This record gives sequence, C-alpha cells and structure tokens, in this order.
Amino acid sequence: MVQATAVSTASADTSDLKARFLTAFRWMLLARVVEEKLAALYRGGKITGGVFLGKGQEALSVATAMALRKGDVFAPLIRDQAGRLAFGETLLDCTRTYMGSRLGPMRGRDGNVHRGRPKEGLMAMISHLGAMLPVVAGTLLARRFRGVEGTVGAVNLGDGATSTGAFHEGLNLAAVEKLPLVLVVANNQYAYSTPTSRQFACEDLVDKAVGYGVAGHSVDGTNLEACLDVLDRAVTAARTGGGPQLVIASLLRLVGHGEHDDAGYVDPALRKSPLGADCLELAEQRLLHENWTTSSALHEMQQDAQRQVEEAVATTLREPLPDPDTEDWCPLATRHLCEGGYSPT
Amino acid sequence: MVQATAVSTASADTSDLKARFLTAFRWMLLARVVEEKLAALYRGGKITGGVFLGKGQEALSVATAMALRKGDVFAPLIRDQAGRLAFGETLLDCTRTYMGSRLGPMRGRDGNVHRGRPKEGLMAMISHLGAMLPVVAGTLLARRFRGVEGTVGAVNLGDGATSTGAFHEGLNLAAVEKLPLVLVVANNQYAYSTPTSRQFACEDLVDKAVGYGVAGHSVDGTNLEACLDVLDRAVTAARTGGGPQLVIASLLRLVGHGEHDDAGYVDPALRKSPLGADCLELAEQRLLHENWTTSSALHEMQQDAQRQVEEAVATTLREPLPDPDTEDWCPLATRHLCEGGYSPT
Amino acid sequence: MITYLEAIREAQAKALADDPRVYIYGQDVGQFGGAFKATKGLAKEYPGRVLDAPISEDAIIGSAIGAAIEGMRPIIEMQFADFSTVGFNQIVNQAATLHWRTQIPCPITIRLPSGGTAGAGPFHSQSMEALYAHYPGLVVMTPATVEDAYSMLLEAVAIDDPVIFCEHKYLYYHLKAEKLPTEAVPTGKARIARQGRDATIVTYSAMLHESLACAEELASEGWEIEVIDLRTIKPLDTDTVLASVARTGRLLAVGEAWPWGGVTAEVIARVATEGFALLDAPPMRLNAKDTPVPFHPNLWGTHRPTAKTIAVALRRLLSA
Amino acid sequence: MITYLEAIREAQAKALADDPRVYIYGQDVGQFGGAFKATKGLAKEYPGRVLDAPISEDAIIGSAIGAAIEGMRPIIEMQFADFSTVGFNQIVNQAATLHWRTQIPCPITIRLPSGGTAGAGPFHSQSMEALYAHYPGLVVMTPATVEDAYSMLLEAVAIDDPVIFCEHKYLYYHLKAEKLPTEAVPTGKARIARQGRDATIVTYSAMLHESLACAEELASEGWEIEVIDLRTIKPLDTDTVLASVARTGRLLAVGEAWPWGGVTAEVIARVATEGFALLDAPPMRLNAKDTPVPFHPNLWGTHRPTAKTIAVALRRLLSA
Ligand SMILES: Cc1ncc(C[n+]2csc(CCOP(=O)(O)OP(=O)(O)O)c2C)c(N)n1
Ligand SMILES: Cc1ncc(C[n+]2csc(CCOP(=O)(O)OP(=O)(O)O)c2C)c(N)n1
Ligand SMILES: [Mg+2]
Ligand SMILES: [Mg+2]
Repeated sequence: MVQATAVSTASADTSDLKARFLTAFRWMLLARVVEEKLAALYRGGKITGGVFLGKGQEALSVATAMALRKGDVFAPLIRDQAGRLAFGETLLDCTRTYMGSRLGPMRGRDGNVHRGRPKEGLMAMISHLGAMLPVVAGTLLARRFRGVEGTVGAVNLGDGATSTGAFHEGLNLAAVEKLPLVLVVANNQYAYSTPTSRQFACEDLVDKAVGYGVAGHSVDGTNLEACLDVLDRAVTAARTGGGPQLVIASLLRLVGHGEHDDAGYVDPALRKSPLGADCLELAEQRLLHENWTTSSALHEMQQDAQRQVEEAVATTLREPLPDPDTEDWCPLATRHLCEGGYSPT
Repeated sequence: MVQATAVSTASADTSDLKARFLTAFRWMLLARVVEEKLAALYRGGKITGGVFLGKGQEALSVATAMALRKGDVFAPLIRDQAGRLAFGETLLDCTRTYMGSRLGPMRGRDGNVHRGRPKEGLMAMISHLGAMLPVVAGTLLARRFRGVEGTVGAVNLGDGATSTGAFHEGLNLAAVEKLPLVLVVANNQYAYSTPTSRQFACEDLVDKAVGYGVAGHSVDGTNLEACLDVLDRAVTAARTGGGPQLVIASLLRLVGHGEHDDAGYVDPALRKSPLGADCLELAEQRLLHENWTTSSALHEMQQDAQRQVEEAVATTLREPLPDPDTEDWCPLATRHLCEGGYSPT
Repeated sequence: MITYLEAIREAQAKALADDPRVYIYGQDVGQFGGAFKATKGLAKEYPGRVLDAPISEDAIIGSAIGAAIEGMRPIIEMQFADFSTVGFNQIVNQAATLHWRTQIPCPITIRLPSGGTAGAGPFHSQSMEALYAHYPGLVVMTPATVEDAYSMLLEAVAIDDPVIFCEHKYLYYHLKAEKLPTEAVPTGKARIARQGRDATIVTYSAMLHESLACAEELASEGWEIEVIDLRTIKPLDTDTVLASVARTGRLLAVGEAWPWGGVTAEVIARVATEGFALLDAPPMRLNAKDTPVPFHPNLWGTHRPTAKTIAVALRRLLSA
Repeated sequence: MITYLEAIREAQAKALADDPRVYIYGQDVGQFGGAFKATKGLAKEYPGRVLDAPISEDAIIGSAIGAAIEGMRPIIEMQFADFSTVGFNQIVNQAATLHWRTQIPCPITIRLPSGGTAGAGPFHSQSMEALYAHYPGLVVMTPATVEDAYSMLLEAVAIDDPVIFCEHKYLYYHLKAEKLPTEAVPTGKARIARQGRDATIVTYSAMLHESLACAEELASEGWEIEVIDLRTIKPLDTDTVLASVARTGRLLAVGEAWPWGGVTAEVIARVATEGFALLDAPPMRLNAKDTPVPFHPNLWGTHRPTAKTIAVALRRLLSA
C-alpha cells in the first residue's frame, strides 16, 4: 500500500515535472527567439539605444516567474526576457518598448529592459542596480497593511548588484519585516567586464544569507529542473511565512553585457566549464532524452515562436512612434501642479 | 624547561596584562570623568547643540585604540571618548570642540563628536552613519599605493549603522581589496530608541562576516580584558595580511542617545542583565581583586583625572570663540576659486 | 496655543484617522515618537501603522514607493533632512519618475526636518529644497506657519505625487498659533504675508519670519514692505510674485539655502525674464554663505540671513 | 584628429605619467577600458594604478576621499553621471566639506559621463551639474571642446579641491580637434566662443555647439551673436558674462538641464542683480523640459534645446 502510493506519487510527480518542464521550455525558447530577433534588429540599426539579452539565463528566469502566481509581484532585471513572458508580459510589450512604439507600456519614454506594468505586479525597473529590491519589499509591506495574504514578491539581480547599498538595505529591511520576498541572484560570473573576484570576497554568495537572517538556496542555473525545483521551494517557503529567501544561481552570461559588447574579457576556461553550458540546449536534450517531446514537435515549437515574434515585430513596426507635439510633457499625476510653462520652446 | 618557559611566559603575560589593563583603565576613567563634566556643562546650558556620551562603552573603545600604533588610522564614532584619548587626542581637542573654541581642531565649524585630526590618523566623522568606513578603506588603499606596509585602519560603528548601505559597500570594498581594516561594531542593543529586533534579523551580527569573506570576532564589551585581547588579535590579524576583521561587541549603552534623552525606552531586563554591567566598575573591581592597584591609588587616579578635566575646561573657557568677522568663509583649498562674493551681506 | 511641531503631529494624526491607506515609517517614529516628537503617541493611537525603520534611508524610501504602487499613502520621516542624501536616488530617480514612466501615481510624503538651528552644525542644518525642486516629478513644500504646517501636510498626503515636505526645525517649538486651520490656501499658491508698496520680499520657510521682522522694523521708518511667502517652491507661484513686483517695482529674494542656484536664483530669473519691465531697480537676493552650515552660534548667526542683514539689503534696494 | 573622448583618455594618461599620486578607480575601467573606453589601455600602461571597482558608488567615492586624505589624487569614473546619485552623500557631505572642516585638501576628480544621447533614456542622460554647484566645497567643470576636455581634466587633477568633471557623452565621438592643446584658459574663466554684438548666449557643454550652430544660422541674416562658453559653472565667471552683456545688451542663457534652478537661473540672477542696467531687453532662458529625459529620439530631440529652438528664442530676444 505504502509502496503503491509512493509509486503513484512518483508518476504524478513525473507527469507534473514533464508539464512544467515543457511549459518552461516553451517560454525559454520564445525568449531566445525574440532576443535573437532583437539582436538582429539592433545590428540592422532598427533599435536606438542598447539591447540587453539573457542568453544562458532563461532557465533561472523562467523558473522564478513560474513559481509565482497571479497577484504576486515580480521585479525582473536586465536578463529576464523568459521570466517576463512566463509572468504574463506580452511579446508586444517587449518589442514596443525596444522600438519605441507609442502604444507600448512605456510609450517611448523609456526603452529596452526598462518596462513593466506595476498594476499587474510587473515592476518597471530603473537603471540603478539594487533599487527595485526595497520597492518590492514595500509592495509586500502594503499587502500586509491591507490584509492581503499569501502573495510573494520576487526580485532578480545580478552578482554585481550584490555590492550595492540598495541590495543590503533592501534585503535587511525585508528580513526585519519578515516579508515574503524571494531575492534571486544570477551569479553569471561578470558584472559587465568585472569578474566576481573584483566584486566580492566571500566564497559563495549564499553565505550572505545567514548574515541577514534569511534562508539561503543554491542552484545550478544551467539546469532547468533544478531551477524549477529550487525556485518552487523558495517561493513556497516565502509564501508560507518563511520570510525572505535568497537564491543564488550559478551560470555564465552567454552574450555580451549588451549587444555592443563582444565579451572578449570572458575567461575561455569558464566558457568550457559546466557553467558555460547553454540551459536551453540542455533542456532540449533532456526533453528528447526523456521522450517528453519529439524532434518534430520541437521544430514546430521553434516555428511557432518565430511566427509569434515576427508578428509582434511586424505589428510594432506599423505602430505610431511617439510624437513630441502630442506628448504630454507633465511629470506629475496632479496636472495643475505641473510647471511646464517655464521651459519655453 | 618547557614548563619553566611556560611559567615565565605566563608571568610575563600577566605583568603585560596588568600594565595594559592599568593603562586602559586610566583612559577609561579619564573618558568617564570628562564625559560627566560635559554632561554637567550641558545641563548648565554651557554647551550649544548635543552631547553624546560613551558610558558603558569605554572598555571596547579603549581596547580598539590601544591595539593601534602611531601611523595607524582610527575613525571613532559617537561613543569613543576613551578610544580617542588612548589614540592620542587631547582633552583640549574635546573640550574645545564641544565649547566651540576658535583654537580647537574644528574652530567652531563643527562640534561635539565631529572632530579629528586626519593628518594624525584620527578621522573626523561626518554624521551620516557608515560613511567613515569607505573613507578609512581609502586611506589604506593609499598606503598600499604608496608602499607603506604594516599599518591598520580601525572603524567604530554601532549596531544601527550596520543597516546602512555605506556599511555594506565599504566592508565589501575592503574585503575585495583585502585591506588591513578592523571594523568594530558596538552592539549596544539600541540605535537611538530602536532595539536590534527592528534593526536586523540575523541571530548575531558576527554572522555577517562570512558573507563578506572577512574574519569575525565576538567579544563581551563589558569585559576589559576580553576587549583588549580580542581587539589585539583582530588588529594583529589585519596587520599581518589577514584582511578585514569584523569585531562584534555586546554591551549596553548606559546613557541616553544624547544627554537630551532619558533612554526611558531601554528594557529594564537588559539593564539588569550582564550586558548592563558598567565596564569601568568591572575593571575597577578587577584591579582591586588582582591587587594590581589599591583603593588609594584609584582615588588618586580619579583626582588626577578630575584635575586634568577641570584644567582643560578652564583653559577652553578662557579661549576666544569663533568670530564671524575674521572667519574665513571659503570652503575651498584653492582660494581664488571661491565664490563668496555672491552671498551679499 | 499649538506649535508648528504639534501641528505636524496633528496633521499626521488626522491623516491616519481619515485614511486607512496612510502609515508612517522612519527611524524612532514609533513608541519613541520621533527625534523631534512629531509622531508622539501616534504608534499607540494607531497600532501597527507607525513603524520604526532601520538606518536605511534608501530602503525606507524605496519601500514607500512600493507601498504607494500598491495604493498606500506613506508618510516618511527622515530624522534630519540632511540624511535624505542617502535616500536621494530613490527620491529623484524612482519616486519622481514613477508616474511619468508607468502612469501609476506615487503618493508618498517625505518629511524633511530642515534648516539651521544653533549648534546643529553642517550635517543637521541643511536646506535641501533646491535639489528636489530641480528634479522633475516632485512637489516641494516649505511651510512657514503653523497653519500651513498643518494644512499643507494634509495636502501633501492627499496629493497623488511625491511631496518633499521641508518642515523647518527652527520653527518647531517657537512658532505658535491659536488653533488649527479649517481652510487652506490651495497648493501651489503663494501668500502675501504682509502687504506693502515700496518693495517686495519673496521668501519662504524660516526666512519668512526674519523678513517679516525686517519689514516691521522698516515700517517704523515709514517703508511699506510687501512680504510674500512662497509656501510651495515647486511649483513656484510666479503670478503672485509678478503681481507684487508690479505693485512695488522692487524685489529682494531671501533664502536660507546656499547661494548658487536655488530658490532665490529661480525667483529672480522668473521675474527678470517675465516681469522685466515691472522692475524699477535691479532685483536683489540674499542667501546663506557658500560654506557648510557652521556649528557655533557665532558663525551660524552670520552664515544665514537674519532680519538685520535683510534690512541692510533692503535699504540698498530701496535707495537704488 | 583627436576626439573629445580621446582627449579625456590622453589627459588621464598624462596625469598618471606625471604624478605618482594619481590613480583611476571605477567600474570596468581596468582591462576593459571603461564603458566608453575613456581609460582604454591605461591599466596595461600603468599596472596597478587603474582599478576595477565593485558596483558601490558610495564606497568608491568614500574610498577616494580617504586616499586623498593620505595624499593621493584619485580620478573616479562614474559609469554614468546618473549613478552618482548613489554616491551623492559622500560627494556633497564628505568630499565637499573635508577641507572646510579639517583643513586637509580633498583633491579628487569625479568624472561624470553626462547629458543626453539618442536612446539613452531617463537614467543614462542626466545633467547633474546644478546639484553639485549648489553645495559649497566643489568645483564643477563642464568642458565643451576637445581642448578643454584635455586641459581642464588635467587642471581638475591638479586642483586641491574635489572637482566634478561633467564630460558630455554626446561630444565623445563627434567632437574632434587637430591636436591636444599645450596651453589653457585658467580654471574659472569663461571663453568667448564667438564674438558678436547683437545678443549674448551664455551656455556650456553640449549646448555650446547647438548655440554656435544657431549663431551661424543667424549670421546669414546679418545678426552677430556672441556665444560664451562658461567652461566651469562653479565658480561661474560673472565678469566675462557681464562684459559681454555690456556689449550686446541682450542675454539668452541656454542649458540642457531641467528648468527649475540650475545654470540658466544662476546666470540670469547674476546678470539681473549685478548688470541690470546693461540689459536692453528682458533676459531669456532655455532649458530642457521639466520631465525625465525621454528614451525615444523623437521625444529626446524635443526635450532638450537644439539650434532650432535656440534660434526661435533668440529671434524673440532680438526683436524685444
Ligand atoms: C548603481 C549602478 N551603478 C552602475 C550601473 C551600470 N551598470 C549597469 S549593468 C552593470 C553590470 C551589472 O552586473 P550584474 O549585477 O552582475 O548583472 P548582469 O549584467 O551580469 O546580469 C553596471 C555596472 C548601474 N546600472 N547602477
Ligand atoms: C544615515 C543616517 N541616518 C540617520 C542618522 C541619525 N542617527 C544618529 S545616531 C543614530 C542611532 C545610531 O545607532 P547605532 O549605530 O546603534 O549607534 P549608537 O548610537 O547606539 O552608538 C541615528 C539614527 C544618521 N546619523 N545617519
Ligand atoms: Mg553578473
Ligand atoms: Mg547602538
């Protein structure tokens, strides 16, 4: 009896894993495809400003978002195209922001990764690293005030951002308030060109957890299953009163800091190490190995992703760009307190 | 032979301890006496602005300074009268700064604990908590650039200051550069009125060390011998290439945050606990218990301290106050770039 | 009688009572009632809504922005205005841009105990209004009276934008009024604090009282000085200023902040560009000296403008 | 030909070569040569003296101050001016007050890659000079030419005070000169970039070039516009400005920063208070719009002044 239950649980687990793995893979693939498109548009001079991609970080990013629910808060950072999609951001929000469509969520006011829909729980990052962490803590504080229970906030940061005062103050505040906050650090070995040896001196970033009085988790960021598993555990712990959770994922950024950067500074040994593996390729191999999908189904997924991306880009290209003449040059919500008149043109 | 050596070492150790303990005690006593005088002057309306005392923290403070040598850098904070004296600051620097003498190191421009002589390694704090930590890191970086070896920098902070971004960024930078920096945190259980439970969530502040990759030390801040011992070890470790050292001392602030504050918020249980012991009283008891001194010698020390303090105050009272007419209203070292003219009076 | 400080406390009590979305966050604001006692008793009266914060200005303000996104209306107390430099980034880059970027309002009020008092020194005396006024997206209030301290703070909480509320420490205990107001001048409108016809002083915050004292002194010599209290320095009520200069023909702008830039520069620039023909004499300005704020009262008393130095400037203006 | 950016690199190379007290610290300034390549090759040429920093602007600047206390002359690169908000406290409260408090000089140079470029958006485009000029104790440089980028940076390193060096990113690649200068206008002196007699434009940094283009355009209609490049905005060379206005009688102040306060307000306030009688018409000012700097080029192009909008203002001024 006991054994039978165990077996049936295991098979339920497996089919659950399969489903989650496949869902995750689709988002990762879609993210990869849209990012490749963005890179191509950038090379073609179709995007003004920077293009910042998450190649190699899709597993971690998607796992974070998939552990969240509607009503949760998510603050993605530079390399979270996959997580954004999984959290519900549309491809159009992405293409419109990059290409400056007036119909996008940022309406041409801000670009590339600086987008979000805070009303829907998706924070819109400012550039200053670490700055979104206390903001998410504040959303959770607000929910406590309002008696909303069971929601979680996740914040994604890089290894470099751990050196900011905002990281420290934000995590400490969340710990003092025992907020349901999950802080996911993608240790991709570099902050722009700066290796971790010039960024921190602890052996492992997860060693920081104890000093804040929060739970720490480590995960191999190239391994989708491990990411799904650890993020699920961390988010569940936060959701059930465990306080802040610090998740440290190890991986390697497989692209430049931005598309202007050839990442020539990356240590070739790192590229060849397990950290340098491509999480999307590994996930694909796993899918085939487990017989969770077929090559032709994969091909179809790829085609489908491509179609979606092309459609989003085509739609965006037809849309109006921001118009300075109809632009509302008022930074305040309280319109009559705006001072625009004192900037003669 | 071995045993004989051990015995003679032990007795050398003892006589060394006795000497250090007595020296430390004298500074502690002098600090206590001058602070009591400052409090009296404050109550008598003779001091403008705040008065911030270190009662209960003398042992830790003096131990830090005594572990340092000429040529080292010391950044004291609010409650470091004892350490300042031991590091070489004169009583006159203290009284002149509190009372605004034009002859003091701050010449009436800044007051109370905001004093120092950076040329002599004694940093002059700004009020923003944590801000002196990266400054001291910078002095040590400079010494490395200049090829100066074997000097150490000590920074004193309170439990509350551990929540600042400056604490985090400064300690991390020092750790990355493996600087000979000793960060001494006086966990006196409160930051102004705020108990540690509202300040951090780790079990023990020393748990932070591992997350920065620095050595951690804990010490009973009410126990002078323990303080002398641990600070000596920490400073020596820093001096001999061990990188930054984080020292956490447990004690209780035995006065208000400033003399305006009756500290009514302090938990009576804490006052009665071992943390609430007065390090100066304990040190005195120890001196008598070990027969390292006599009651009458103690009495003389007290008298001597009183004399020194009265003399410093009397001297200061005779000195000129700042004079706005002869004051140099130029903030720059490069005089001809000053813009004073545009502030008509 | 109610003091300026008590008015601030009462406004916060009323905000807490009237609106469940309001909470107060800052160092020592809870049981202790704040470094200046501006939140005295509120933690007890409104349990769970007045919280002690760690010494983390960046996170304090960041968290308030997050709470505002979720519909709350936080009141943040900085222990001193000077420490807002540590939360500067969240204020100018996150709070000030939120609505412009995302169309989500950011109704947070940041109380800055501002300005000089004797013996406070360079890091407990600063007047930072110009910094915040320079950045787009913030409303900057500088109440000079007990009534304004009360009604403008209520307004600050009600406004859907981040408000930098510069309350002057020098006025905390000294300034008293009979009772709290029930009506208020609208936000963004200046007030003619004293009517006159010979010259206009445009000022705000603690300098209002030095200016009024100066006007009183000159009145004994027959001069009628108009004194305008800007109340809010961003937006800045240029219309009221211009109308006054139209009547008097002479302008002196007085501020406690440093001389480069700031309110006096902005006031003079607006009058010079938009009301040039109204001026019968060159406009003048008076600010603090261009050094950090000195600790000792002897120096501090000369560092900032006073009724006496304002009078010197004014006599020059009147004879120009 | 040498670009504005290369001039900045060369000045740093010369400073490192000439003075062993100089070192460079900032994110990615080492082997990588900096986000804009302003330190390209320097880490190799000067081993151990060009160091990569963690993402810790507060500590970066704090450490530079400590090093300065010990006699070093650090050059700090902020990756973008906008991120200096995070190091703001150390700049305005520690560096700017050090000499005044302790009589120890604080010879640090903080390089701020400043100003707008197409597609950079609200957090990579800011012009922060007014903030730093407002605080006492800082020298604020805003070089507008390749020659000044070079010689002023050398001056910045040589000066015994903290210098905020606002180098404009828009000029990095586009602005070119034949060769590096061997002589320089003294620090604190403005330069008449173009002589004229009908009106004076006072400006600085990237707006110099928009102003010169505008002057050129109006020259074809017979107007002779004098253009003054402030070079250093604190101290601000009022004498040169007044002398020019004395010749032309008309003043337009142009800046890329936000409208409230700032350089244009300060320039107009100084001319109105000290040179009122020199003005034949109301002075005018032109700034960026009072919103964050927008990302999209369509908006950005309208947000900041350009030769075209300067011309509109100037025509109004000339006909006033
Ligand atoms: C406060 C601050 N300083 C500097 C920067 C410039 N900057 C943008 S991304 C980046 C590197 C970030 O590294 P990391 O946090 O590891 O994230 P990754 O790019 O590796 O994903 C830097 C220095 C910034 N955005 N914010
Ligand atoms: C950045 C900053 N925020 C706030 C303050 C105001 N303040 C001065 S002392 C203090 C409490 C300090 O507590 P702690 O660090 O524990 O030192 P203690 O006074 O207990 O020795 C506070 C909040 C400050 N000086 N700096
Ligand atoms: Mg990284
Ligand atoms: Mg404490």
